[in-house]
Amino acid sequence: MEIVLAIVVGILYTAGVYLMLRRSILKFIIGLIFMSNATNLLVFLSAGLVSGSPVFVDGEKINAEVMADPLPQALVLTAIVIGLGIVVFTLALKYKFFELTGTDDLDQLKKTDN
Amino acid sequence: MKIIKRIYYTLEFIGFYLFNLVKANVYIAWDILTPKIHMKPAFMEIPVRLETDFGLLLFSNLLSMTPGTISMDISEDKKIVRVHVLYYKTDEIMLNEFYKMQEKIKRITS
Amino acid sequence: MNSVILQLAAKYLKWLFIVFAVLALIRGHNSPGGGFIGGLMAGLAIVYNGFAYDTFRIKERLQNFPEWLIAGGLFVIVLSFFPSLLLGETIMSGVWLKISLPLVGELKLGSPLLFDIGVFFTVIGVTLMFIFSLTQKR
Amino acid sequence: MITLVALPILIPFVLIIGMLVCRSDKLARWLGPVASGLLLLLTVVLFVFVQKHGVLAIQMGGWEAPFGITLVVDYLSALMLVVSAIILFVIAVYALNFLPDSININRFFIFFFGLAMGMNGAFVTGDVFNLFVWFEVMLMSSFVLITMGRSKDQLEGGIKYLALNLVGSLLFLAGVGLLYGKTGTLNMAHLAEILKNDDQAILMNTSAVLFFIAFGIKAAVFPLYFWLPASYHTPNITISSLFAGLLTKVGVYTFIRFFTLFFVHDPQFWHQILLVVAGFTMVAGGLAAAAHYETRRILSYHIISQIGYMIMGLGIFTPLAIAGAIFFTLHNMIAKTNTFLVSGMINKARGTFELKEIGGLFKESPLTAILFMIPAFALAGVPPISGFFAKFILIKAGIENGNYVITAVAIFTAMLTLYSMIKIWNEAFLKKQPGNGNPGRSYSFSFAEYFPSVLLGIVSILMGIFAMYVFGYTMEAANQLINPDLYIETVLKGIKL
Amino acid sequence: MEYNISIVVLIITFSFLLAALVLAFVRLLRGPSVNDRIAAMDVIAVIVMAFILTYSIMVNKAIYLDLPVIISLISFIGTVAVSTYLKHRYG
Amino acid sequence: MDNVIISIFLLAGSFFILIASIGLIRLKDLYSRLHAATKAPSFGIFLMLIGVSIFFNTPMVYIKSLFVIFFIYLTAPLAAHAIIKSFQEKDKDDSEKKITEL
Amino acid sequence: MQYILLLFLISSLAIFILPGWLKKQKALVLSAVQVVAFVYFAARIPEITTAEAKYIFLEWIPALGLNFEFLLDGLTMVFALLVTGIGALIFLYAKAYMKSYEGTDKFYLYLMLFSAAMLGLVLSANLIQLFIFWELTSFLSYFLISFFHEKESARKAAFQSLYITGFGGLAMLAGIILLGSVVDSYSLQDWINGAESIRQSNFYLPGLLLILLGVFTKSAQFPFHFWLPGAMQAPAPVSSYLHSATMVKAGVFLLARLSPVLGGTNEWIYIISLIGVITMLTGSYFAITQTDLKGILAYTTINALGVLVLLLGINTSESIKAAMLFLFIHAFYKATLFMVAGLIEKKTGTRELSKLGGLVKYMPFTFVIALLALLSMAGLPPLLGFLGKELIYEAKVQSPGIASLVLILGVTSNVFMVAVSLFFARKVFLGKPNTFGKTPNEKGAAFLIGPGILVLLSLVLGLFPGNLGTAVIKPALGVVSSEMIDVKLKLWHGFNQVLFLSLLTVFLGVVLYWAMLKKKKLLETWRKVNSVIFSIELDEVFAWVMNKFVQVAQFKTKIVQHGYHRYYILTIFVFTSLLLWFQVFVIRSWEFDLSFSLNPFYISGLAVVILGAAITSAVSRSRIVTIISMGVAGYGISLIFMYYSAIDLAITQILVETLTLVMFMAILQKLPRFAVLSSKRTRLRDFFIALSFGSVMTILAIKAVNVNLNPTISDFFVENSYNKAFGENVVNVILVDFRALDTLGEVTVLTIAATGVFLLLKTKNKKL
Ligand code: NA
Ligand code: NA
Repeated sequence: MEIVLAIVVGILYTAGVYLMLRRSILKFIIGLIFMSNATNLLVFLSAGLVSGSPVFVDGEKINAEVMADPLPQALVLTAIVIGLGIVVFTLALKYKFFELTGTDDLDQLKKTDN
Repeated sequence: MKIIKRIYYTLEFIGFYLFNLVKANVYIAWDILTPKIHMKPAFMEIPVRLETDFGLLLFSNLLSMTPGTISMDISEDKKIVRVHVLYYKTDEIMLNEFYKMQEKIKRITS
Repeated sequence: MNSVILQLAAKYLKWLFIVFAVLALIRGHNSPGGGFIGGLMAGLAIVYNGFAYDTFRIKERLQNFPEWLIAGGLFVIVLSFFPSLLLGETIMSGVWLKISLPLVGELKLGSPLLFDIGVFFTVIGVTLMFIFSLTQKR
Repeated sequence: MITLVALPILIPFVLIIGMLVCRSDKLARWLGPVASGLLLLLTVVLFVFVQKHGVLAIQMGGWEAPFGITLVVDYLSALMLVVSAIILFVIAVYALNFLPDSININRFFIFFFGLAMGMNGAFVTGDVFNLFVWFEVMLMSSFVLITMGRSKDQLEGGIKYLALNLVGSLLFLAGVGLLYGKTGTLNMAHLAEILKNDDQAILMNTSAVLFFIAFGIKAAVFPLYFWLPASYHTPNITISSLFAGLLTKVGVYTFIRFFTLFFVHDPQFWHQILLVVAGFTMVAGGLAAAAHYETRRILSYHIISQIGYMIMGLGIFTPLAIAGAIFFTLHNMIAKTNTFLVSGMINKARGTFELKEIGGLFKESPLTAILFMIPAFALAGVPPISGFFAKFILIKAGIENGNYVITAVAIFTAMLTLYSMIKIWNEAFLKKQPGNGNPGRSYSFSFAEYFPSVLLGIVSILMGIFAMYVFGYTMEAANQLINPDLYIETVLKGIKL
Repeated sequence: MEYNISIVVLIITFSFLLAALVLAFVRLLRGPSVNDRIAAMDVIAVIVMAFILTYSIMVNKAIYLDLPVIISLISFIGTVAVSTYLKHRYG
Repeated sequence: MDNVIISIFLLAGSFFILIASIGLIRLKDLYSRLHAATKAPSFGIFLMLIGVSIFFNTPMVYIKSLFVIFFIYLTAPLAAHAIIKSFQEKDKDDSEKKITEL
Repeated sequence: MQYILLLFLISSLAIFILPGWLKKQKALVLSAVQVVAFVYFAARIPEITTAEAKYIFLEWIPALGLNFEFLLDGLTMVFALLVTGIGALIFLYAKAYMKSYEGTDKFYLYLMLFSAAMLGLVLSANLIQLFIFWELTSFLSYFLISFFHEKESARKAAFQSLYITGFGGLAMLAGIILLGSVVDSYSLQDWINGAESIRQSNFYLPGLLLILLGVFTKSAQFPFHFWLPGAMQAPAPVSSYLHSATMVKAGVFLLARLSPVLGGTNEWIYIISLIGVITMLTGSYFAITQTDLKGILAYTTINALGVLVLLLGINTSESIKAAMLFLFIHAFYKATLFMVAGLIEKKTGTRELSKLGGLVKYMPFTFVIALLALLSMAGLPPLLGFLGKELIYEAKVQSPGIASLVLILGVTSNVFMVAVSLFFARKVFLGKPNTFGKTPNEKGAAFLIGPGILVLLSLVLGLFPGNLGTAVIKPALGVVSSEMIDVKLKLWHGFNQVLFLSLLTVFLGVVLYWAMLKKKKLLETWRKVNSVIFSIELDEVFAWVMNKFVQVAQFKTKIVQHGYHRYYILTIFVFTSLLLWFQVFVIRSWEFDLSFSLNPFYISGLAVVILGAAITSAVSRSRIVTIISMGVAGYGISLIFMYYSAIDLAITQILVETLTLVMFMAILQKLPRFAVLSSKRTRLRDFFIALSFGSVMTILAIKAVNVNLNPTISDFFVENSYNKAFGENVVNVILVDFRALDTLGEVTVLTIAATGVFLLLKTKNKKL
């Protein structure tokens, strides 16, 4: 199963990178979200997968069954929330930029380079 | 006494709601699964006879979940509900039905 | 959207959301939920409210409300460090208080919960600030 | 006492809250510098402790390593903390006079301390994922700072800055995930211990690539540096200065940390590629600096060029070379910030950063000239200011280790540096103010305006004159990095204080 | 939890849901109006809930029910948001 | 016996959800699609929740199920309403293409 | 002797704090300091001739081999006396010369510091220390040359000299480090002790070449000589100090210093002699064609430097003796002539030969002084110059191997020098007087003190050279050639081959002078021919190179920093993909379990839906479809999280996805429509780059799952979540307890993002 999910990761990365290479800033942001999702999934996946056993311990009882690895879950959760902050800021930035310049075309953004 | 009555009406309303629910869904399932689709859509405006906001909400809600109607909008003054009707018969028949619903709601919300 | 139906619903939904958000927060240590989830839910409730009225009314009444929420949340987080400091333990160590209550049973209150509460308020504030900024009339 | 280790993170955090609540500019103007001064004091105390104990570590929340998050301060961290605290302090003072009215100073300090928090966190954390979090804190603060003026240029620069850095962040996160997947741990010391004894450690290389790219973007090495020249010159000079000294150096720090502590299993590949990248970085940055006539652009490209030296030290990978890289980093943080500060003063005096429109400053304000000269000479490697020793150590290390090509490139780049510095000096200071005798907006600076630059200048000179101590510390740091046993032991087994 | 739901039932349920998902997705892709797409998205949210319910039975863990509670609460907010945007009809 | 009941509820529920999706595809205009998309999925979830409640048979599950049903029945009409309202204010003009193509 | 340096440093800074009456006489103060130093050194002459050299060691950075080591031996003495002695005179001269200029404080500061640096250089017995002082002289001379910095030519010349000497200096540093690594020390003594191993090591030749690069640039050897004429932009005191006795002699000093270590090999002899000869010729040849007073002097300086380098290259005790003596001679006459040139410029307002003439009428003393100095330069008796020339010829006669060639070239070069000297005297002082703006005079006695003393010295020492030989030259010779030979200097050597050569030189020189004077057309033609043949002036080449370099830099920068943002991103991904694919290829040995299964089918189905959503989102031209598809993919991912036991995660994902959707919608009204902006080819290319990255990430994911080097640390969390942290939801416990610090950072990110968004979007008058 991991292979299928690894492929999903690849697909998400592909979509993300492809979108990031577009000229529209909006598409760039969407690409960013895809890539962010891909990365989260990758982190989640690479520790190995266990289905159907959420990591809730039942009081002091020793748990016999194999539990999923809780650590990547916590990491990804953190990453998702951080990603939210970043995405919204990026959106706001894009919004403000568009308001000022009226362009969404990344190729128009050449003023600060030369 | 009033409370018991209220509880009774509420239970009755729930039953009514559930019945309509099942009816609505069976109807839709049937219509969708059979090759021919028997729909006769129309827009209608229903005068509101309810006083409370909660009642109004319940009514518009009920309309959407029961067979053939979806509430589209409530006028600003909360006097008219506009609905989309899927199986239109006549204004009279339909309005009657709607008033009946409103009565039931009124009994539990006023 | 400025729709009567949505506004009618918002009246009740808002509180429902908040109740559930608080539930998610306080149950979070033992079942799904926690400060983030609770905070996001509460934030979304207010967001919905804004959409229903097509304006974000709260903003007009309490201009700096989100900011106070954030600052308050962060402050609670800082507060949660003090028990461990006062007891001379490593900073951010969990300090727990067990209270036996009738009916409810044993209740465990700890600094990590305080921490989570801080997160909760911060996240609400952040969500509000986001949406208020993005939707303000320009 | 050990709580001290956590304070570089927690104090800025508290200050962020304070600044959020603080609505009075007056209070902020007072609180910002004083708090940064205290932070500096704290880092110095930490450094003294490190001198006493070698490595300090705290297990946050009392959860023993490798399970909880460990904060570690060794020589390298302590040095970085102290030097960056100096810069923070200086910028806090500088901001009082050089921040434009359009930027609210109490808001500025929110992000300023956010940056401080993220950076300090990155320096002290001993946990890979935690490092990611601090990077994000730092990055987010810098995003806001760079766009604070809300001008078109700033927003454009901000978008580029943000876009490329976010790619870096995501690759970083992916690297952390893969690392955890393969080793089952996040603690750096634990990672080092696992990989030390594992003959399969070579499998880490793919994760290392991701870190390499991520840090490469942060540190602005070739060919990943594009965001820097596109953005560093856009914000207010206070903010540019803040970035110039600090941001890329955090990338360098993590480079050094990761590639000495646990990515040490494939030296042939990594050291080669580090050297190649270092060489291209030096030359590309140096050439571009030569091509420009706007002070901030020159200085921005110059940052890149100098990053190359730091990476070169890591690539040579002898204790001396790493000491050189660290020395270079410390020196560069101070001197580079100072050049930006002075260029801000030039701008204040003349209203422009364009060299072609400036002149006559030597005559008009000799003190400003000296203030520029010190960091410029430091960067150009004029003895006995700090930069000479940094370059000397690196060249010595390069030659003694037989890395002739990179050494030659380094020497060539030194000439490029000299060229850029002389260009600014010639144009802004020596030549007559262009235009028919119009001296522009003449401006005499107050003590408070001079102070930041003076302080940094003194630090640069002291770093040169007392190079024996600085070198001693960096050598100590390098030895700790090359033989990380003490680090590992302290983190995993704790220390008694 | 002495019940043991036949795997066949679960598979059929899953198949129904998957088919529903695909169909809804097709509508989402085809439009033609944005409103159709939103409607499809709304249905997809319900399908997700249904998935979770079925799955909770399959693995016999009631804890999964927390998810539908939250999805049911918030999924429509997206719908309202998108609709609001459409109403403004900005290009 | 309970097994069978649960199974029936599950199947029926997912069936109604499938109906909704088929309706989305088959029906010709937005209004009729919305009729399908509002009523059937909610009902499907309703049925499935009954099955789930019986299956787990704990108070907590009952409470949660009730909440889910309550929420869905509260929000589904709102969503439908929002969609329709926004559709109508566009004067039934399918201007998606006009909006997005350049 | 380190205290002398300290004294210099303090006195140079003290200028700024002197009380008013003393400040007026700052030049005298500094001159006095120089005298003190001179006396200090002179008093130690007996010590160096009799006892061991005086050596002081101060620890600095021993780990780097960098310590302060001062050494006062015979060689140092020669230079120390020159630096301080001439220094004293220069400051006297400067007092008069600089009177009319602004910013003299700065000037004296630079000059005194320079003097200190030069002294430090010659006193250094540690090569890195030496290098430090070496660089300091370069930089200080930069400031001195650019003293009139508002003139572009001055800035240009200063930059040129700094750039060339700086470059040489760095090369030299590399050479020092390279050779230092052989004996693991930079201490001169260690180098001398380990001379044999240095000469035998593989690093010898590269090290030598690198050091020579430093020497040649500093001492203005061909082809780096061109910075020196340019440097004449400096005020006259600077030229007479730096370019006669000090700065340019640093290279010669280093050659002499290192001669015991590196000298005597064939490489040494041939390379250095060759460069020396060429430089010598270049200098004398171009000296003739100059029309500017200081230009002439600059080229004659180049000639002298060539001679010195040549002599040290020949590396016999005779040649070294000649070199040591010539150091003095040249310093004396050249400092004099520079001072005179400065005086003339000052008094007449020009340095052009054609505008000068007949000055003897107005400036008789100056004429006498200049004439004597010129005679010394021409090598005529009874001046010290004659002695020098004789010794040089002697050395050349005895030079191994290439004697005849060197001799011929040497004579040729000296012929030019004789002619130039005579020409100089004739054109400036004799002939009919030109009309000047103001009548020249000799007011300001201080002008003449310096040159007068030097010329007097030249004359006295020429007549009675014995003491100079035994007291100063002999110890120096002992240091350089490490054999103590007696140095007996006398004016009269008797009739021999050398005397014949001298006579021949003088004769030819006079002939040449006559030709230049009388056949004006000849001179004109010569200058023309020169300007055709040598149309490539090296300083123009330098300027051209720098110019081209900037152009190339600009071109390259435009190519690399082109501004097309997405190509930056593209570069990053291509680079990353390449590295990753390479690593995957290299480390393909990991074992992995490729059990491909589509079970459970609903997850596979989900994968398909996510795929569809991703594709739709990527290619759709409708913004809303793109965004909604993104949301669908997000929901799908949340289901995956849910399926694999991450409930909190799934919930968070859904909440965040919804919130993101809402945020998008909130601003979508103000965002532009999509348009097809890139061509099909571009899109295809981008797709393949994306695919390459995506697929390599897939491989990495599979690899991470299959490789397990260590049991995971997570068991700890599961075990202790309830027992120690009192929570059943392990993920939440990790977030708020085990790894609460992460959460702290995360909350900070959110806070900053929110505040930032607010600030970014706030309307103008709103204050937060
Ligand atoms: Na794994
Ligand atoms: Na693994």
